[in-house]
Amino acid sequence: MTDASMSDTSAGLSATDKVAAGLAKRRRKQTILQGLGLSAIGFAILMLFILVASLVSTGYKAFTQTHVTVEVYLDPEEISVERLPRGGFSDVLAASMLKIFPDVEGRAQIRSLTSILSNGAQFQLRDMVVRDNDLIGQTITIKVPASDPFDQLKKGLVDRETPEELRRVNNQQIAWFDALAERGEISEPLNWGLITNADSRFPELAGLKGALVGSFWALLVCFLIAFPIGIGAAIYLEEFAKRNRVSDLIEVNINNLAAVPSVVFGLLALAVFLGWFGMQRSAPLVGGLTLSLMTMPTIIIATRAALKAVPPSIREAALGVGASRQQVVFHHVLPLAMPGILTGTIIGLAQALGETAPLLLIGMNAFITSAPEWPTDAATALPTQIFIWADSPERGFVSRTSAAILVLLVFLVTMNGVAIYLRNKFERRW
Amino acid sequence: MYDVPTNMESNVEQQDIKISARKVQVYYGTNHAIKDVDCEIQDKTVTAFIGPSGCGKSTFLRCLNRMNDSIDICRIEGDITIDGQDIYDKRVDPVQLRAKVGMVFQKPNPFPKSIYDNVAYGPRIHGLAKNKADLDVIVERSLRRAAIWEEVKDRLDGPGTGLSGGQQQRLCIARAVATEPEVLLMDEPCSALDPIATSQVEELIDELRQEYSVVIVTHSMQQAARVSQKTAFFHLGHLVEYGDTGKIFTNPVDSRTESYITGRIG
Amino acid sequence: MYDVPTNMESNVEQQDIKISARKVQVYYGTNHAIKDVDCEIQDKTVTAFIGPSGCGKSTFLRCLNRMNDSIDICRIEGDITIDGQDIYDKRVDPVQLRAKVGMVFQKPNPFPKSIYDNVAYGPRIHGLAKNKADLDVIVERSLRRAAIWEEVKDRLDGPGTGLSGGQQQRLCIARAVATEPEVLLMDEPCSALDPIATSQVEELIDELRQEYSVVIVTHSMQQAARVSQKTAFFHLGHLVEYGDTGKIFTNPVDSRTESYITGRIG
Amino acid sequence: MTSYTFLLLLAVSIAGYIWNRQAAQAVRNGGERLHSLSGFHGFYSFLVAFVPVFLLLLVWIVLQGPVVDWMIMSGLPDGSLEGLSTGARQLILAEITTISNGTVFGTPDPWKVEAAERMIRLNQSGSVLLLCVVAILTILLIVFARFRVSAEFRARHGVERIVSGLMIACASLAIFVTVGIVLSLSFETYRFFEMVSVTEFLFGTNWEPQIPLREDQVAAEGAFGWLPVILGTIVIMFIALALAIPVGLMSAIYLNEFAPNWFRAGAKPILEILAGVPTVVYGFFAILVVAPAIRQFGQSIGLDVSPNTALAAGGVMGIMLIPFISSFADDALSAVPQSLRDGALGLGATRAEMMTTVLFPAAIPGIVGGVLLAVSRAIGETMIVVMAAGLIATMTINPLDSVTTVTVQIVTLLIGDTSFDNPKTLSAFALGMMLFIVTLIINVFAIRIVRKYREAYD
Amino acid sequence: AAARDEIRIVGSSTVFPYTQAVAEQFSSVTGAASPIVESTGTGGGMKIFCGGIGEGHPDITGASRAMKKSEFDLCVENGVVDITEVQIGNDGLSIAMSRSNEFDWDLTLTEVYMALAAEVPVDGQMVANPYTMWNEINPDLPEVEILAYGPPPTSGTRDAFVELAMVAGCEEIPYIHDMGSDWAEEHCARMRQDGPFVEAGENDNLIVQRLNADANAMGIFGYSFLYENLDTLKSVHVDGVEPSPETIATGDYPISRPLFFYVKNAHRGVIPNLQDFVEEYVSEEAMGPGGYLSERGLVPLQDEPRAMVQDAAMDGVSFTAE
Ligand SMILES: Nc1ncnc2c1ncn2[C@@H]1O[C@H](COP(=O)(O)OP(=O)(O)OP(=O)(O)O)[C@@H](O)[C@H]1O
Ligand SMILES: Nc1ncnc2c1ncn2[C@@H]1O[C@H](COP(=O)(O)OP(=O)(O)OP(=O)(O)O)[C@@H](O)[C@H]1O
Ligand SMILES: [Mg+2]
Ligand SMILES: [Mg+2]
Ligand SMILES: O=P([O-])([O-])[O-]
Repeated sequence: MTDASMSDTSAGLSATDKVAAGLAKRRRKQTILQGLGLSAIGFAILMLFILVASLVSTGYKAFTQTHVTVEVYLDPEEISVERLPRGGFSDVLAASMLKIFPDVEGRAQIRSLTSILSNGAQFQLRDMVVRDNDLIGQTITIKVPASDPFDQLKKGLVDRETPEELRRVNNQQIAWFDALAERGEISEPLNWGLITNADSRFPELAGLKGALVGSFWALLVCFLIAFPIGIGAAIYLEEFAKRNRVSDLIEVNINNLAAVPSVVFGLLALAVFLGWFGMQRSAPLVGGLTLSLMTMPTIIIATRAALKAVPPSIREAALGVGASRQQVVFHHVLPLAMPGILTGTIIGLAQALGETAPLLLIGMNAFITSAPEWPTDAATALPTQIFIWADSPERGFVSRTSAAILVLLVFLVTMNGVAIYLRNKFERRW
Repeated sequence: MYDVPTNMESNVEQQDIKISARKVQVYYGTNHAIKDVDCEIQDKTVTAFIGPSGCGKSTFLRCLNRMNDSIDICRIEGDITIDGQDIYDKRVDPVQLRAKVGMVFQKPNPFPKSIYDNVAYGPRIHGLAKNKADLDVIVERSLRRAAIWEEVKDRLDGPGTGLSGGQQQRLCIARAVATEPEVLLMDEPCSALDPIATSQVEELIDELRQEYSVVIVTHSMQQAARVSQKTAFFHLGHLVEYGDTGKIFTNPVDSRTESYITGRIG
Repeated sequence: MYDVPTNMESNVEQQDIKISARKVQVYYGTNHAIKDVDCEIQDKTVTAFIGPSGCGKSTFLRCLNRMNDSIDICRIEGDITIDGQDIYDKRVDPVQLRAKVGMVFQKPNPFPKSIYDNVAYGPRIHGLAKNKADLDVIVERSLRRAAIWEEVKDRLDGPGTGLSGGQQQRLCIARAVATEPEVLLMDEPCSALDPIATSQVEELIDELRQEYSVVIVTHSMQQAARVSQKTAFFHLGHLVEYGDTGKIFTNPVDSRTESYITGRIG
Repeated sequence: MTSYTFLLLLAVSIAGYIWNRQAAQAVRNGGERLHSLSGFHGFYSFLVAFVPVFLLLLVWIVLQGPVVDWMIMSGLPDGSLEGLSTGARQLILAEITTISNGTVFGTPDPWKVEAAERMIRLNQSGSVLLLCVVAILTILLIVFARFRVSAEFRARHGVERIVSGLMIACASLAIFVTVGIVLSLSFETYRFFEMVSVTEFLFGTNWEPQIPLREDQVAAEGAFGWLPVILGTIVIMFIALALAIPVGLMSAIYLNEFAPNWFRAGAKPILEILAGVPTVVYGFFAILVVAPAIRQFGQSIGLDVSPNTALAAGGVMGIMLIPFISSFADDALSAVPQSLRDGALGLGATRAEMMTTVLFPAAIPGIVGGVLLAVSRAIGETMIVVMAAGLIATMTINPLDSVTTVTVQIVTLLIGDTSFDNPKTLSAFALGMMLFIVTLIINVFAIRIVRKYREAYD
Repeated sequence: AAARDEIRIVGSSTVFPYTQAVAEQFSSVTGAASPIVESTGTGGGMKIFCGGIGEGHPDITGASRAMKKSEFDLCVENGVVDITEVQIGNDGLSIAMSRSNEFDWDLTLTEVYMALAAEVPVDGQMVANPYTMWNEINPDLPEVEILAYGPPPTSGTRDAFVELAMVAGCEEIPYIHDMGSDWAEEHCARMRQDGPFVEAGENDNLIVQRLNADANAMGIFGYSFLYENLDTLKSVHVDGVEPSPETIATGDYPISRPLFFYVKNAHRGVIPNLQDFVEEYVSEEAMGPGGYLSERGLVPLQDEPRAMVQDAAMDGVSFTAE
């Protein structure tokens, strides 16, 4: 009864009324979808924000470095042109510290005084003298990095309340340091060394130059190999290969390569590049080759998906005016697929930039105090450098690790910037 | 029944055979779309394909320049020769074939490029222009022939996809004639055109006929009667009747043909 | 000049005004495509838009259900009201508007889904069918009304994109009528159809007119004369003349209208 | 020297391009109709010269060192190598090389100095020879190409054939890599299965590779049942995907349809940063931020949560994978033709309905690509789990427990104390191999399913 | 082939920081190409080191335990016959906790064993370790859960811990003692797998940070890490002895081990600067008391053995495994 009457009334409703009746619900659904979407993005961005914020909060301190200004008399007795580059530079530095604190005596005391200056100070001085021999015999004022514990002290990372024996700096040293600060000899300029120095055991000297150059070379190699080969393979598979067992096999293969753990690529590189071809361990060239093996499946899969999305009518149009299949692909399909390809490239290279595991196996986690010049020189990469620093006991590396990650992210953003610009240019709806 | 222009009869002189199809069968998967079609298309002649929607006109047309190659599920049997050469022969380069046999598609499909580039594309890849000036000339002439020059001359670098439906259709015609094919296949080229534009395109067809062979699919009997010298009537995948236009429209042999042109079957 | 059916005059009685447009301007970027158009479209009436290709028919049509919203560079000024309500008002939900004002596009655009799902799409999202059986009924009826049932009834779950051009067009008509809109905008719905199919669609239009309002863009004067009660003639973005179809075709006021329908301007 | 050679090759090839192009143009200006564009004639010359000579250059560079070394060693005075092990021979070679580079320690034997001088000469003449060979060959090839210029010559076919060949080579590279991986795994895997039975490995539920590394090391018997390890991998993969797929898809949908343009232009690259954050950093994030938070939360509601939860590792991995899904899906959605959007909107679909019922299915092939990549990454991701997941294998699907993954085991077994004659190290290879096979099977099924699904749509 | 002009060093992660310091000092002072130091773990280093002689193989490997017979055999097999062993000092394995933990921890080795072993004797029977709380082992200990982060089975540190703490602690139990030391080695070496012992990977800093987050957790790592983090961490005394440079040097602290590096003598005079590098490593400024290595937590050798080591290192005395 009721059923019948119900259906009667609803049958009496016009379509417009039915639409209107359902509309509130549908609008709600849309709002929900929109809300979900926004919260999904919000979540993802929030996570990134938390990551970056936590990095910044620990890392920002590494962007400055405490320096000590000292007046040095380059005593010709200690330093002579003949004995360069060796010579008593540390003694000269000690002497100038002693001039400020004349009442310090005894070997141990003097050592604990000079430990305010970084171990690199003597080499900085030496390099100046080597560059200009005439400095010998003069008194010069130089600004040298303070050693890590004092850098920490200046930045307030050392709690002066902790019992003395638990601190790396004792009360006497703090007193000296404060005295220096009062004389205005302590400054905290921007830490360019973080980018211009190579790695070092001493946090105050350690920099990312080697890792930056290493990552640059590795990624360049990776890009030069993975991008053309990936696109070539994808075009072949998507546009030219006949659908048969062989192409299926290749397809499955490529998808499978994407799932191969990155360590296994490291193993492969170890066996092939280092073993067979006898390439150098730790070389960015090898790193780049290894990373390109990892990146290639990503680019291939992305490219294929993008090619697939180009509507067939465009292909027909081009074929119809007598373009060859390669011309169709290179003139029409590829440009339209470019946004997708670039997305794959961006993500693939981003991954390659952040990848650690395979580099560990080919020795790109080495400690090297000079930056590489060529892709065949031994080097580290940014993620392995981060890995090494994160594992270093010295306190100064805690903030430097975060800073290094931030530098890597900046590197990543710059690198992606170009690709994203291109992608936006290529993107259009048709 | 239809006004067949009187000057036409005189045109129906025996021309060389340009395209000849023997026992052509086309299957889309299991759907048998073209059944046993034999047909000879003459040079310097306009041939019209008519028939109800879905009877296989487009399909057969697309066989003539191997456009069906790009549809995975499509399978073709039988022989089609152009100038005596089997176009499905392995040695035939479909690219060259398509340069020779141009096509205007049923649904206008401009490239997502500028209007200029749309037209210039064919001449560029075929090296028809020596330099930019040459190319400009070709583009302008093609657009004029397709009766769209006036409308687009100020926006040649605007996107081809930003045109109205009829403009897109004419752009595609311009694109096809720009490469000067020997045979031009036109799949309902005037479906989105107003009467004036239609008559301009018909003029173009008539002009092309002086040198080339034109095949046109149309739903308008008037149009078929106006422009074509030969007419082929398709029905349910069969080529029911093929002959001089005048004869088909005035005195069809097959009863189905008659029913169709008098508007009784669809 | 054209045969205007005699029974038509009697139909031109004053109906309620369904859509009313005031001083509508449309710009594509800097291109001023619609200029100052005033127009009132009556309920339970078929209105034909005619005019040369590129004159702005499709553009104006798309204004009526806000389809131009989805073109970034398109800007619209002026007022359009449907049933007295301004459709560009912020409070108007374009979804409801479009459910009420259905559309058949100039280029057939079936979804890459099965034929059945193409037609069932609208009823499904609007909740017009209670159950599967209901839906089956709606789908069949819509396909029948669009005169394509016989051709596709055996392949309802085949892809809609695998149809011939004319079949796709009819599928899109079926898809549009399945949601039973109050106003149906049809942009050259018969451009790819043979005469029989065309007359079937015209019958459908006539049937729809009993309850709804239909706007049809066409290039065929004959068709306009056959199916419409009101005709609007567009030229270069202007609405040149609007009035009873009989009057426009027999006794146009504007000289441009006359030139167009006699085939002198394009 | 080699870089000069390369530059020479490049320069000559480019010259060949120009030469041929001009020749073709001349033919054309002579009134003949060319089969191929003059650009193709030029490009043909370039490819014909560059590709083979470049390959030769590569091979030469790889081989020159060993050949010179061999010549030096075989040219040493009789008896100087007698009774020496290969290592010692290598060392002598190294010493000679060092001397030839100008570093001399003490007073080396005169025959070593002599050999060093010979080495310098050989290397120099090798480089000169290479330069000559490259120059002559390249020139010959471009002359050959030049002679082929004629109106009928199908230069486009030539070019396309070469390009095709190059593309096929690119595609088959994937096969070579696979073969390489299988080869580099299979030998050790075989040895592993000689020591541990296949059934124990496949069906054992206990993974404890604590056995002695050397005969003289103190440790205990090990167990090699991989089930808990693969189970752990699967658990973590599901957790990661359960986070990444919905978040990624929702983000893509929002970005593609609802977000204003400026927002999309900004948010998409920002999300992509997530893919590039070093996995080590995610590892820290998981351990130091996420895991304690989960543990605290769990304990506050009375749950027993281990310090290394699968949830933390998987969740953080999911964050990393978000851009894989979001960016790929966004691109795929953008690629759907406008006419389909119009079609749906014209029927009165809400934008949400258009998205979910038309665009989304039409974009499925592209989206699946992204999801497949994400799945693959989730299985293969190493560093996050090495740091954040446990090392101890437990047979559990409780996300609050600690699990280990295949990759974790591989890394810990390989990095560190390794020796290749005991099942402990070898098990890493077996795990790698099994993972390879499992993903292979997954992929075969994935392709089948995707194909089936796709057939329904286009 | 271009000759290698930098020294290559692999080996133990424990020795790594010391080698790094020497390498840096060495290249700064002499201006020589910077040596390339990789941390591969002791065993991994041995494998690469023993791969052969020649440029493709490293010159030095660090080790946190002496080279084993099996490794030496591998070396010999590959032609690496002439090796010099250099002991650079000692390292203690510390068990550390956060300073925010109130209790003064002092454990015996047996208690360590009882807390962390897979199987323990209960009533004359080896059973799966039943203890989850410290006070179940010794009522004097606080009632907190046992939770220790330790090195993975792949590291030399784990080797050392098992040998020096677990097995030793095990053997002190009368029941085990009676079974003989072979039996003990076989049965006492397994760490428990049921939760209280967490294998924490190779990154010791991570363990430090986790200890700071959880006051009741213990961490097992090299003394140098404790030394750098003394302001937040404190050591657990073992058998009443606190780890410090003195107690480690004298051997009073029971869990301490020697650190070594091994030089390939065939490479001296071939690889540039190798000899000078070794000289720098064993110089007083480096490994002597108050040398820069001791500042990083290395426990220097007593004077007499140190002098012997220095001479042996410079002269390249050949080493043969026992
Ligand atoms: N998306 C667009 N972008 C830019 N300009 C456009 C766009 N769509 C149409 N136009 C221009 O607006 C004008 C009107 O186009 P419209 O599509 O309304 O014409 P029409 O009357 O439908 O013509 P036809 O009969 O050829 O379909 C034309 O000049 C056209 O080029
Ligand atoms: N891609 C395709 N896949 C499957 N079937 C197809 C495909 N294209 C066409 N068909 C079918 O083949 C038959 C012939 O189609 P064709 O396109 O040749 O018709 P037509 O004569 O051009 O019709 P119209 O005048 O409507 O364009 C039709 O039944 C159609 O449904
Ligand atoms: Mg057709
Ligand atoms: Mg239009
Ligand atoms: O790296 P290890 O010293 O633990 O072997």
